[in-house]
Amino acid sequence: MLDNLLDPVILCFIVGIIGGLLKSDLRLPDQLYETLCIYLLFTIGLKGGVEFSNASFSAVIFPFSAAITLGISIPIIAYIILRRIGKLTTTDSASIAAHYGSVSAVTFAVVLSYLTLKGVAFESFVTVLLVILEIPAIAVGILIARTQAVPNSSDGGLNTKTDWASLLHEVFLGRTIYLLLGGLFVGYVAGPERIKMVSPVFFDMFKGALAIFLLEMGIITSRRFSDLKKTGVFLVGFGIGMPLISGTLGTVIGALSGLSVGGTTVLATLAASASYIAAPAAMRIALPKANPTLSLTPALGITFPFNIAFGIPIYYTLSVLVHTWKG
Amino acid sequence: MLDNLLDPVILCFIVGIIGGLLKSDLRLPDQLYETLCIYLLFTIGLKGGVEFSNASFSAVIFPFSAAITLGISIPIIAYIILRRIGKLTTTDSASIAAHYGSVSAVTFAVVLSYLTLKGVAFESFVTVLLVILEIPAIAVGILIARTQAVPNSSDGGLNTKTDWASLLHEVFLGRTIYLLLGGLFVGYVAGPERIKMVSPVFFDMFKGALAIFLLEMGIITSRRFSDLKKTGVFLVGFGIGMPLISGTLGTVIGALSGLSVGGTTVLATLAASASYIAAPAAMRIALPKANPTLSLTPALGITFPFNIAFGIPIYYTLSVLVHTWKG
Amino acid sequence: MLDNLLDPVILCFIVGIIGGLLKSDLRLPDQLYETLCIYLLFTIGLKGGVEFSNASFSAVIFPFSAAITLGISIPIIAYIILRRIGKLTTTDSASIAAHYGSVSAVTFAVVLSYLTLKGVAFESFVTVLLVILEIPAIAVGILIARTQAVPNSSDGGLNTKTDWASLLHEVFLGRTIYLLLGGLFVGYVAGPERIKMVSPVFFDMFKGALAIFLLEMGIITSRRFSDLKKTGVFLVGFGIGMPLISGTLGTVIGALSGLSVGGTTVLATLAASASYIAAPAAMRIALPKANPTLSLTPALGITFPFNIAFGIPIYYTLSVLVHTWKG
Amino acid sequence: MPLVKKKLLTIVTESALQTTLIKELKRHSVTEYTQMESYGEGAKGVRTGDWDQNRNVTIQVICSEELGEYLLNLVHTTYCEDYALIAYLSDIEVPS
Amino acid sequence: MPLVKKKLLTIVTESALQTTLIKELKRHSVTEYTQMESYGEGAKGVRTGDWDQNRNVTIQVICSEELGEYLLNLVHTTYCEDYALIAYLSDIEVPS
Amino acid sequence: MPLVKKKLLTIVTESALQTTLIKELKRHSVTEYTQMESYGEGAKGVRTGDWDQNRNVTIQVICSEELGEYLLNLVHTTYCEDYALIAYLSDIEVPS
Ligand SMILES: Nc1ncnc2c1ncn2[C@@H]1O[C@H](COP(=O)(O)O)[C@@H](O)[C@H]1O
Ligand SMILES: Nc1ncnc2c1ncn2[C@@H]1O[C@H](COP(=O)(O)O)[C@@H](O)[C@H]1O
Ligand SMILES: Nc1ncnc2c1ncn2[C@@H]1O[C@H](COP(=O)(O)O)[C@@H](O)[C@H]1O
Ligand code: NA
Ligand code: NA
Ligand code: NA
Repeated sequence: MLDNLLDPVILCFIVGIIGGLLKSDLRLPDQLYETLCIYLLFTIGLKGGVEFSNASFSAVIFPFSAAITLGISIPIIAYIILRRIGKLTTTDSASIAAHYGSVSAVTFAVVLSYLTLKGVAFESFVTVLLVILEIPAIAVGILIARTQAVPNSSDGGLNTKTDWASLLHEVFLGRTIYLLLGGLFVGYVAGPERIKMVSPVFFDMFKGALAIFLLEMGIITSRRFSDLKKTGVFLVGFGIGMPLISGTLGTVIGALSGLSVGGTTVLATLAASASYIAAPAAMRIALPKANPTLSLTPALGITFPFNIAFGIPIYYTLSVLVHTWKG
Repeated sequence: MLDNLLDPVILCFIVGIIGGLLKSDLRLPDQLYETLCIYLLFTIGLKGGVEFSNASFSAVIFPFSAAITLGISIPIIAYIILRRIGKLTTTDSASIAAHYGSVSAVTFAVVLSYLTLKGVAFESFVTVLLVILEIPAIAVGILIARTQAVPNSSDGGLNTKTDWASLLHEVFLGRTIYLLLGGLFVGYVAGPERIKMVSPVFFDMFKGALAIFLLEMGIITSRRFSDLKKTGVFLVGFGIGMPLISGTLGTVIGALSGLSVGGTTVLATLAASASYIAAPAAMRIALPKANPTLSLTPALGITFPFNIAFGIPIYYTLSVLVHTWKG
Repeated sequence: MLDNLLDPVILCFIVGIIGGLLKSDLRLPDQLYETLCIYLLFTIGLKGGVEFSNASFSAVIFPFSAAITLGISIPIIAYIILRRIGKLTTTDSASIAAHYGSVSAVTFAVVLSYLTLKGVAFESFVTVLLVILEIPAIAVGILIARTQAVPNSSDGGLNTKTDWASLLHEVFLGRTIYLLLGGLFVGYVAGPERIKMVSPVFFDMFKGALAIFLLEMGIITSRRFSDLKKTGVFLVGFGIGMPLISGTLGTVIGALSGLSVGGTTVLATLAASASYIAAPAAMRIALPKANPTLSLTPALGITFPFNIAFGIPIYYTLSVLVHTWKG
Repeated sequence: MPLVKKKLLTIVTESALQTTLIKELKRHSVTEYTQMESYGEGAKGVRTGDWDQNRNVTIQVICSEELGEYLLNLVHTTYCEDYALIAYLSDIEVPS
Repeated sequence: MPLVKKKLLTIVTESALQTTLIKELKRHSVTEYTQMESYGEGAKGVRTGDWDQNRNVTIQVICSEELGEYLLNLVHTTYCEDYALIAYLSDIEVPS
Repeated sequence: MPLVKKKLLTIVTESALQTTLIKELKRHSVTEYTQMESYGEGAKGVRTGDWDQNRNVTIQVICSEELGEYLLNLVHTTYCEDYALIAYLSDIEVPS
């Protein structure tokens, strides 16, 4: 498990975190951050699309249903924990729940690279699982806030003026989903032969680009640490406990849906990961009264580094165990 | 011909266009656009320079004259069509004519990649044709406006205060030409052996960088579509008709000048392409009264996607035909 | 020696300089400059770290002491020349001395590439020499200004309010040193096997990225030329004479410390190079009364291009000579 | 050329609100505005501008005094509680 | 320290005019100015700032009242018809 | 909604001073400010913004008249001699 920490990609993340903690003036240009973001999302889609070209559509129904089930149940579980145990407001609970139900594409990239390095195979359609899991949680979070909010109370955090049409547009046509779907489309239509012309950029460079991105993520993550005081002990615990719960749930449901050990690890990691790009943007518009610090700090400052460094090996071990029990 | 549309580079362009049409918030950082622009121009020059190192200077006189002939005649033909049939003002006609006489380096990159994929050879000096065709049309456009403008009329669009010296400086030392010439110089002087050290960046990555650039070009192109109402039906037709005219002219003159099938296709594509970087910048300063929407919208919104998707295969087919006739 | 000028990397630098002199509007996006800067520093560190993994610690004591000796003696020599011969103020002399004692990472990258191309081996720990040489000169420069400044005179350039703590933080945790150290750490811990996953970005692309960076450096350098009038003839001479002095000193001390011909060339080049990133930033804060034009113009406008084009081959020749004498 | 007095409305807010705010302005028939990237610090925390969730945008609108005061009030009451936002008016003169 | 009243001239225009405009200002002996990247919307269309042909630049000059009014008038009459451009003056105080 | 008069302090300075100046402002209990990248030309030369040593930053602080004048004076006397810097005050109105 410690071996994972020797991966250059993880080491770059650590260098970024230390740089942030030591208040080094190291700072990546904002447009480099955006460029890497676009590149990583599109490339993840592209790779998924190329591999998808050989997938049998009948084999995907159970795993896809598993993903939807997770996307709906995780935010509900998270909401209950946040509301009952954490005593947070309806709106904050709903917003945080949406973050933890949705996914982190970078965590996804890291788990794929982890499995590839270990030589563990996974299904060709895992990228589609990423796309499927990205969205429902955000809708569920908003629905929770809408149904649970006490009318006319100051906690009534839902922006009732926001029409669903524009919110759906925001989510489905937001950068994250559009780049993933666009990449899937290009990869699927072009196929493995034609994609070779662009493989130096989209395949060979992927790992290195991920390393630079994680250096930057390390800096951004460590800046969140100072906000941990504001979020309190409960949310710090939640940031580690919740991924363990949803990771376990993902492992079980993934294995039941017929996914291989590799595919199960991917689904579990997706379930355990928390969104820090798509969900924050959507919540800011749909639930403006939710305090963004309370959701972004645990998602980015706790859960993200936890998953990268320790979570992924844990979900892999769990996945091996569950598959052994299953027979 | 449909096969061309399956090229990942073209697929990326389509993804960009659709994203723009669906109003996805996908948007590439402006400095990434600029970076790719600089990279592509310099790399086109570099490749041309490396290959040029083996070219016999005597073989280039006719093709070079062909390029200059096209650079002068196409804007004149375009001007007559725009003025007589389109009934546009002198200034607008001259400005649009300059755009269509000049060239698009991205279209050039796509035709080279098309031919390479098809295994069709082309002359080593085609990049020089690109440089030669870039400039005369802009000068011709300004000359037309100056000679045709009715003095003291409100149509007198020429900025008489602009001295030619600073305009020539602007064009010859503008980014586009300078990067192409700089690349040619570096490639030619360094030669194929020394250039190998930088080939991972300048050669292997070219196709992938072009794909990302076309994704962005798709978004930019689709934004032009909403301006098509303002430009009217005539200019939409012109945006498809004009490249077909100049593409045919380029094929005939190219074949007569002794270029191979590949070289003829490149020259025809250059002739058919319209400038959307160098020409707009020069026209804005030299012909300020010309409405930039009337030139940029057809050049970028119609002619560019038409050439990328359909024009190039057409010019190739034409070129094969003409060479068969020629014997 | 002329052969060095045919390296594509140097040719790109020349294209940049000419573009700047001709006032081409060629200009790289500022965030691309920053990105390349970060990439080059981190990659230099990474490569150093990977190679360092096999280095015997006992072999490094003399070379490391040689670097520290140079880092302390060069600014003192420079200060005496500037003050006595150049008749510059205490503060300006101290500031310029700090620039020439510190190093240029790009010049370091070019000398490594020069040696690799020539097939000359060098020690695995040369990147550590870069890190060691970066800092002491800056501290020495500040100390000189503090000890030499006449109290209450208008020349008293030292910002006495600046506490050393924050200045040390600025230098040690500044971007340059932090990226070099971070790269060394990642490379050393990951080791040559694991680093392979990221080698397309960090190894294959290095030369090409350096070429693009030098294109930009050429533009920036040539803009300094217009300031040469302000700095006067003495500083122009100093910009060539000083690197020859410190390069010779570096060659002798390097050879005495037991470095190979390659390692000696690297140390001599480091000694001869002048900082234009870390030192200017530190001097601006610590010695605000020092005129930045007087230090940046010779360092960037004279010494940098001189070293890149002529200095490196000279230091190599010197190094061969000294090693021949030594036996 | 005589000069006319106008108001310049300046809004500094978090990037998450950018699209919404431009739509809101357009609903009040503001079709002309200027935007700039910015970063800073305020009651709602530090926005260092280094990634998308953490940057500001500055929006400026030249308009009449009435519209300026109306928009200032509107923006302030609608968004100030929930979003990082600051807005102010200043006097300018434009050619008539 | 006493404060002196000055004018701040602000020009927002399309990037294509940037070099020309700076030259024009220098012809009128303006050697000190500040520039910022901007984007926006106006009578001459939307400039989203995502590529070079489609961005604005904001130029600011601190100057005397006379020079400010002269430059405002000059810029307005010379460029406003053909280029996307808006310009205005505001009052500022600088240390004397 | 009644409007309150405030001062807007604008400082344009070289990027090398950015961190130091923000620290200085914070020492005078300014915790709210806005920053923007800028470039330009002044008495201390041309800053084209194309690399780190050669760009400006614009810092703006909304504050009371006293604090504004105090800070303007402070910044001007402390940094103007040694650094490329210009600073000025303008009048603004904010919602109360
Ligand atoms: N007093 C102020 N002066 C200048 N800018 C401010 C001030 N207060 C807030 N801002 C800007 O407005 C943004 C949002 O403010 P806030 O809602 O107070 O967090 C901050 O990030 C700053 O960029
Ligand atoms: N009323 C306004 N308020 C703020 N900015 C404006 C206004 N009108 C125009 N602008 C800016 O000036 C640029 C050029 O304006 P225009 O010539 O009207 O297209 C626009 O792209 C805007 O950035
Ligand atoms: N009169 C002015 N108008 C507008 N901006 C100025 C003026 N003077 C100086 N600046 C800005 O302030 C920076 C520093 O000024 P200086 O110290 O005069 O070099 C310059 O780079 C400009 O961006
Ligand atoms: Na999740
Ligand atoms: Na053409
Ligand atoms: Na040195």
